[in-house]
Amino acid sequence: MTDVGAPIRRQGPGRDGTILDRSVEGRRAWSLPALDVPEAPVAAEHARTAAPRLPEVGEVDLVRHYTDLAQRNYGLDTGMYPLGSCTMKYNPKVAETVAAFPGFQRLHPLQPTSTTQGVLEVLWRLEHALCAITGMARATLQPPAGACGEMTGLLLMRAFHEDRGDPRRRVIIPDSAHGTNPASVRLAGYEAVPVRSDTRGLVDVGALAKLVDGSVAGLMLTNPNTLGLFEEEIEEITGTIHEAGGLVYYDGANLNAILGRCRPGDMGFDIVHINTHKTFATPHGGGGPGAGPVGVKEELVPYLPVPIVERGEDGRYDLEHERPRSIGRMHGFHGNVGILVRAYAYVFLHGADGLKEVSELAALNANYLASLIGEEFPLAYPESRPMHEFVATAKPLRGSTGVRAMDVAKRVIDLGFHPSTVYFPLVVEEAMMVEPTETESKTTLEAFAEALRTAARDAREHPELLREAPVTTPVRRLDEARAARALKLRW
Amino acid sequence: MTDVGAPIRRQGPGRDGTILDRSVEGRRAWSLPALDVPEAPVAAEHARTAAPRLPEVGEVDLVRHYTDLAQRNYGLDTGMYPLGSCTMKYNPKVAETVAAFPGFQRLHPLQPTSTTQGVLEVLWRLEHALCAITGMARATLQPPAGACGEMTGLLLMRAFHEDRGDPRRRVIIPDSAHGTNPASVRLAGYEAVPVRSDTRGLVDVGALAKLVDGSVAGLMLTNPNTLGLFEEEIEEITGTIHEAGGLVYYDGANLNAILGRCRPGDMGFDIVHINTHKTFATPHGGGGPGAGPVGVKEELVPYLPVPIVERGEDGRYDLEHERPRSIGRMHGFHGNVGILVRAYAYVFLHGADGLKEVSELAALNANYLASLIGEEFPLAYPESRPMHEFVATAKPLRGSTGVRAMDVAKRVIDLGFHPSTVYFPLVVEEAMMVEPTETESKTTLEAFAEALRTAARDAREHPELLREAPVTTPVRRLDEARAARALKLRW
Amino acid sequence: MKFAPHTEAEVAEMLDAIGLSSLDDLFDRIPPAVRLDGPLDLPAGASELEIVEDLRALSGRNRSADELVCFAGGGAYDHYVPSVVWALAARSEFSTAYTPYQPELSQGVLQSLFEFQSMICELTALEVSNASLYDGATALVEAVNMARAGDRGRVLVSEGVDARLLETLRTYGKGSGYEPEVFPAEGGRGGAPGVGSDVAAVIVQHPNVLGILEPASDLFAAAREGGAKAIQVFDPLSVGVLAPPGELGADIAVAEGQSLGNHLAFGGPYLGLIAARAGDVRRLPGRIVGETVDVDGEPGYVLTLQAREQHIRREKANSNICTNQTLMAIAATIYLGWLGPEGLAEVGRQSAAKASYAAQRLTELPGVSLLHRGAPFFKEFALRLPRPAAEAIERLTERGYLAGIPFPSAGEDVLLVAVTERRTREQIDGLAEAMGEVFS
Amino acid sequence: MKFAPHTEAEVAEMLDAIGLSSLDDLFDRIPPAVRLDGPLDLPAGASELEIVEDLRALSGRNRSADELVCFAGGGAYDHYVPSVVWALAARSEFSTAYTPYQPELSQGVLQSLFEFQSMICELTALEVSNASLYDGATALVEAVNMARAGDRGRVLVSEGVDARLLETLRTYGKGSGYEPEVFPAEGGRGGAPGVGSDVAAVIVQHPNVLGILEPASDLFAAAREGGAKAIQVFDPLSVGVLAPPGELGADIAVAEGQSLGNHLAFGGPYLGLIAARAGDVRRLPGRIVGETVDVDGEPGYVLTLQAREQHIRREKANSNICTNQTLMAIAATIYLGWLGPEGLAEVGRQSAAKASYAAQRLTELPGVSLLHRGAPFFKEFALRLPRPAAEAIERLTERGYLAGIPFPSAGEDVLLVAVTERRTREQIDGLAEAMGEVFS
Ligand SMILES: Cc1ncc(COP(=O)(O)O)c(C=O)c1O
Ligand SMILES: Cc1ncc(COP(=O)(O)O)c(C=O)c1O
Repeated sequence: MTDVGAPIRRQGPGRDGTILDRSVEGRRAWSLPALDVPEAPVAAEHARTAAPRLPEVGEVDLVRHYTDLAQRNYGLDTGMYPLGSCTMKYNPKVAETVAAFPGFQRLHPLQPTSTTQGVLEVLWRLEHALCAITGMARATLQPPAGACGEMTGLLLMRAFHEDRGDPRRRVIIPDSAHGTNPASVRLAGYEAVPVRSDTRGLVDVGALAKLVDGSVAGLMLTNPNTLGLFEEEIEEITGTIHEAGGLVYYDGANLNAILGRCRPGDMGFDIVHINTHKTFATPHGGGGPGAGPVGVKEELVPYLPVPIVERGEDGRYDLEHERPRSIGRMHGFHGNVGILVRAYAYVFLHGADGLKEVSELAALNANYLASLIGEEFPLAYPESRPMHEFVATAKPLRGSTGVRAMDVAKRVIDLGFHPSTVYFPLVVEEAMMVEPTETESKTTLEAFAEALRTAARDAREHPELLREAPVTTPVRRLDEARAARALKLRW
Repeated sequence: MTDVGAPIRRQGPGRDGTILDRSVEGRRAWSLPALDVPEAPVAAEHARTAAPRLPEVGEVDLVRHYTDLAQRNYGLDTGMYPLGSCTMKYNPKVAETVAAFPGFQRLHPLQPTSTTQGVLEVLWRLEHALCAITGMARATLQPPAGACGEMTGLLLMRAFHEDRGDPRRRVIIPDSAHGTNPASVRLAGYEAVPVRSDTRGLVDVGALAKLVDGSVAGLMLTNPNTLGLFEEEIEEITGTIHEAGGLVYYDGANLNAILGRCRPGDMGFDIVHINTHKTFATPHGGGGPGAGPVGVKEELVPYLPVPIVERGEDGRYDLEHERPRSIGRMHGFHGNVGILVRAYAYVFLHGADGLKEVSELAALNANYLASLIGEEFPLAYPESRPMHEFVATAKPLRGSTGVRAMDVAKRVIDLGFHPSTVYFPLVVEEAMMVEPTETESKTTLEAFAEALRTAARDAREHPELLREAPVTTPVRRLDEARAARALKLRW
Repeated sequence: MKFAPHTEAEVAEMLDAIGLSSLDDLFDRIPPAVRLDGPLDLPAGASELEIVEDLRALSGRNRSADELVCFAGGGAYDHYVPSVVWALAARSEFSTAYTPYQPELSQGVLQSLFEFQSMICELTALEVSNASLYDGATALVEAVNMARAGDRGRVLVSEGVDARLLETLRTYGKGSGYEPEVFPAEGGRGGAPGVGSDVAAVIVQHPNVLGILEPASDLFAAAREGGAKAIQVFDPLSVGVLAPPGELGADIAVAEGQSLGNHLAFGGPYLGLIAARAGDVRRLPGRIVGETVDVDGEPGYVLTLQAREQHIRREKANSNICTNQTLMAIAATIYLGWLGPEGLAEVGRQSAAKASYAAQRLTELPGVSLLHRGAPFFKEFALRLPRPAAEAIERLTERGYLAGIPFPSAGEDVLLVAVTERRTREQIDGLAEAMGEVFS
Repeated sequence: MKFAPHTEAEVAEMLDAIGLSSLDDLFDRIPPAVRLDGPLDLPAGASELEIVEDLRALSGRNRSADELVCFAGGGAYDHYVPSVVWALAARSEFSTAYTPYQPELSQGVLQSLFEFQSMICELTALEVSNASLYDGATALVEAVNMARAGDRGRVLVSEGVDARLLETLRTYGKGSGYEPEVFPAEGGRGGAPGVGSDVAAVIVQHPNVLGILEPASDLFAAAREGGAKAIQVFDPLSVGVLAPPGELGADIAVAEGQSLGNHLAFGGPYLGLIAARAGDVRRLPGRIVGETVDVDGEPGYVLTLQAREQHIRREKANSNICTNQTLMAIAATIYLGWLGPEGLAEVGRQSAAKASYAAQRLTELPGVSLLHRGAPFFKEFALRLPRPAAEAIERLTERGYLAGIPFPSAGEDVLLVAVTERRTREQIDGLAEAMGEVFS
């Protein structure tokens, strides 16, 4: 056997070309009933003349092509996927079952509400469950992802201040914040003001206090923060902002760390977004879809996007569009409802007890894994106890061997695992941000730790194994510089 | 890249053990509602004391284990699968859609017929379509596979003769027949009498005539036969049997070759079985399920198994159990209904025109492929034109290089394809029985032919590539002798 | 709609390459007299959309167990099928494969079947099993074929064996030359098989067709004392709580495996389970997977003991089975992996408890009584009704219940009710209420 | 139900290994004052079976397009989704992956997206596209963000643009500092945007919200003459028969991509399409996949031009998008592969013909007329009814039809009807008949 037994499969050569390369003139997969009404051809002035170069293939070609592509992809069902900040936990199969019910899947978004009571009830119950989890009064389920949730939250913030005749200019964000935070701040018309982290990896409260004044519309914070650390002075932080008349926004990417343990609302946050594709394990589809519901405290409720689901005295559900102070619409329809149905399933499968266990075991896994690899890859902030994820660093290894975090990651691929996030957050050198999630077993964590330790050993003894890695994948390291230079973005 | 670019993936080492090896005491995947009625424990005398050693695993363990196993398996969706006699054609995805409708999938077999009119209509329509295709009067859909269809047919034959007070002893089958034929004959209480093939690969009609007498209950025949050749003297053959008072049974494994071109009924066959998993592309699931409906001429209708679907004057469907001359029941319920629904979809998607095209293009593909590889792997019966499949032989190659058909097959695996059937039929030395089916494109046939020619070239120039093959698979050649000697059939 | 990818140009090129001028030429060996003149008597082909709508409409004319609360049993049960089972079993690498003739390309199916065999051995407390048979009824036929040998040809069947199994046995027996003989039960169970030296097998269903627990060890002891094989028809979801066949003294155990993660599907595809003692392994029917090693010494799986099978042994084979129910076996394996030992026991425990509760509730109705009072039962029980069972069932479907199945051999007023872990107290109470209305 | 595989013993061992005595200790950094005392105000966890039954019941309280014949449009359409699309897109290697940060493990998603980008370029006759945006409405917002630069801040919107798109633009405009300005149409189409030097973009929907074909090239010519970007909102299933945005002179084309193989799903997950001219590639929002080679020179795919994106450019990024709708884009790719150029044209042809037939049939009813007689339309058209549209829709649902959507901005008696290739003549005739009954 020539293969060294890497659990990751070398899935074919990836040299079969695109689906267009399979095209043969006149082949077809499509079928439709014969037209049973008179033709009504498009007038020549409006008509397309040159056909698009789409593939002409048979159904069997399609099936083999995309089956092959799928097999060249790593997913949670293939193995552990410990990307920090991404919360790649097991996606329950039951969520797929329920989302596929025709009563959800085949529903037009603009049907009269007399014909959509079931889905409206799902949305209403989910909204209220999310409020219970986060300590908020009401929520919008429209935003299709976290970044859109941020934008929603910032526009709510804006509407709130403007309504009070006190438009403000600046929004503070920690230097370790996720890139969507500053980008959203800018797009919402605010200036992003960074606040630095202290040596513990937490917001420097002193520095924060100096930044705060009447021009500050609010603060955006992830807690636990993007380093996986709980902001211990959270009351002081939210208090500082509130005193200055600002609002505090909770980036829910790490909500999974505190489920059932504490609530953003109780920490003083006014606005919260939730990433259902993280906290509630809705499948992320290789980049999306997600869903980014936004919950708010009572005083912000009037500004929530339209429409919102309301429940009448008679128990009937309706879509309320008439909300004069609403910021408007964040999505063409009602958001990623198919994903929200899956989130509903997750939330109610777990219930109060189950959600609490989620955060407990996520934290246990992170701390256990950190301890297993700490000798080779120490924590970047050893003073603070990580919550559901941790940032380790390959700096010592780099110092002694010259090998970089990316090389370690690629070697880990050859050893059978998806590696952690590397080089994020930017504030840590040779960062390796690891989020095992609660659905990885002790057995798997130990195997992953062993892979990381093996990579470290190899870095010393066989550094070429790291530099040349990966060798067990359909392609090896790709030339990203060339991709950006000699742009080839289509056939 | 160390890999030589074989299109077949080396899918991991296959050394992760069984699902039991993933077991950890106390882990669980299952969930059920809490018991909401009083306990009713089993009396101690009836109770199990030692729990079975089933795995204790989480849902994520299950998912990864079986996803990994699936990826270690080759299917039609992975590539061409030209097993002769098996008719591995593309399995349409729409068949899965319709079989999953809850109105079919969640139906109890013993519901009152007032609640199952839809499925009864499906069965009734399918039965009549199968009769139209084969030229029969009625059919039973009960047999879950071809072999059971054979048994059904032979028991019908038996009942027919016995009813006439003329029990008979012997059933004739060609020497090239599939193993299920003689086995069924024996299980039906008959003696199997082989008739030899002539140099054309066809039934030796002279020899047949000598075997036929009043003790012959019937003849079983595949046409085109298992060599892929049409029995040109079919009228004479069926005539001979009929004259002696016997019945002729059509093994429908190769019905796909003649769809819309000729019908077993018109050739003189009295009983026909159909393998829906061959002719009508129902997915074979790695070994089953199948379905083996059996059609008969009018005079055999009274003997068909019970129950049978009947359509009343009022258009209502019923399950008729009261058929005094019926042979009885061949299956605990109504057969593999979920498979029959898929067969229905296939038959009515294609319709009269489409089914004819199926046999045309199947034959075209077989003949084209035979011509592409003929130089290296000549036809075993060059005199006769193959229909939907052909038997080639690696005898010349073996003669010149010592390499065997099995070595060629294993090398073909490394070159990216599932090989053809080898060493069957037994009457041909170094047989390679190839059935491309109509759903392989010209492009694919040429690539497969190229792989076979490469293997032949390698046999001369690098024979070790054949002897050591396969090297691109999760395991290499397995020790079958050891498997049979040191039986390990369970954990 | 067609799935052949050929373009007209390709067809012409290919014909050219093989020296033919038309597709018709490919069929020139078919004697003109038997050629079909016109088209098949079938409609023209249809698009995918049309077929989907056709079958959606037809499926809509059935009232499924999503619509009717299902208390029907008789071998097929509405146990819960968790989502994970078919999310995995339906993967196309499994579903679109053929029989694993090339083991290097089929380790997924082979290993799954090895695990299946192992689990069936564990369920039954027997030593060997196979890669599945068609269904429970044909599995029983195969078990009888295993048992019959030499002078021992007679087959004794307990009265407690399902009528559909018996009918099937009778059908196949006509070929093999036996007529199953039924020995009567007493009070719904037991009985006394006279096991002479010409008896090949004694067949007992436990729990029996009425759901009643049989004195199985006694019956099996009698069989074995008489030198016959003891065959048990068992319920695979009972053996988490009930003593398994091997411990009861069965030599061969067979079952309908549907309830292990397979859908009701109007009767199929299901799967037949079979297990036996090690000494009988060479008489086992069907495919068997064995573990071995490859040329590098790595473990792997192959089809083994093929010398038993039809494709090698031909007319001397003990069974003619070729295609089996592999995919259903893979589903059963995943389902049993989902359950584990604890879940298996829980399904049994809940089914039994709910059946007991249902029997109690329903027999509170006037005129309704247990057919065999006092006989211990598992998840199924027979009731005597004040009305013909078929009529009651019909009326109850109008109220949303599939109340059970008729059991005509004990009287037209007998109803067989099955209760799985899936039923709720509310549904059981609802059935009792609806039945009360129907009978009032 | 829980998915964490931990046993109690493992939890204890792990706690031990990290030197903690309880799970509570893991949370000791949370200040006591903000800790939750009691449990969350949620029910206790439930089993899979309970959740399935709960959601089955809820889904049963919706009347889906399987039940109501769907003539509703307005951006979401009941085009046929062939089985092959989700049989492939739902494969778990795609669906359970994250964003392809490790390209060697993500070639499946990356190549599919490269193919998607290529197909969108082909559909639009534009040069660059991306890996999808959230939906059609937010895609329009992104297009406007691309167009606005320097002194050019104003955004002119044709009256023919969907109200939901306009509302969304208005919402996001509050942050970016613009207020979209609507220029009126004449007779349901056209109009005259005043494109001054402060105008960033002119937005035209073609076919427009009423299904009407716009004089798009004229409008775009006006935009470009004035130095503004011409943005077209298009229907991806129209461009098999209608001239594509690039040929009409659009600089940026955006669309709701739902109709490309994605389910109606009450509004999402859908996907936003965007395409632009090559010169604007660095202003394109979201992820872009590029082809490159690996160290062995073999072709492969990576995320490229990431310097545009939020995770690198942060507050200077043109867009904040991170998670997009990749899986929907994969489905769209497979769907377009199924159609090919011929199928794409056929869907357009059939939709147009059926819409035309429906308009004719419905306007035969007394009191029913086209809102804009004589204006050419594609697959959607607006009718004036003798009754309020909302009421008519409601009444028609009782007869099994979802007759369309109200179009209140043109009057409460205006109904917008969409007809896809999926509708049959019989269904159209049925709608006409039912409408006749409702109005009589
Ligand atoms: C901390 C944080 N905030 C925001 C986001 C953006 O969320 P989404 O990708 O759902 O738009 C992410 C996603 O990775 C994140 O990790
Ligand atoms: C010629 C022939 N007859 C019969 C059979 C048996 O059919 P089945 O596998 O459906 O039992 C086969 C299957 O390979 C066959 O090829």
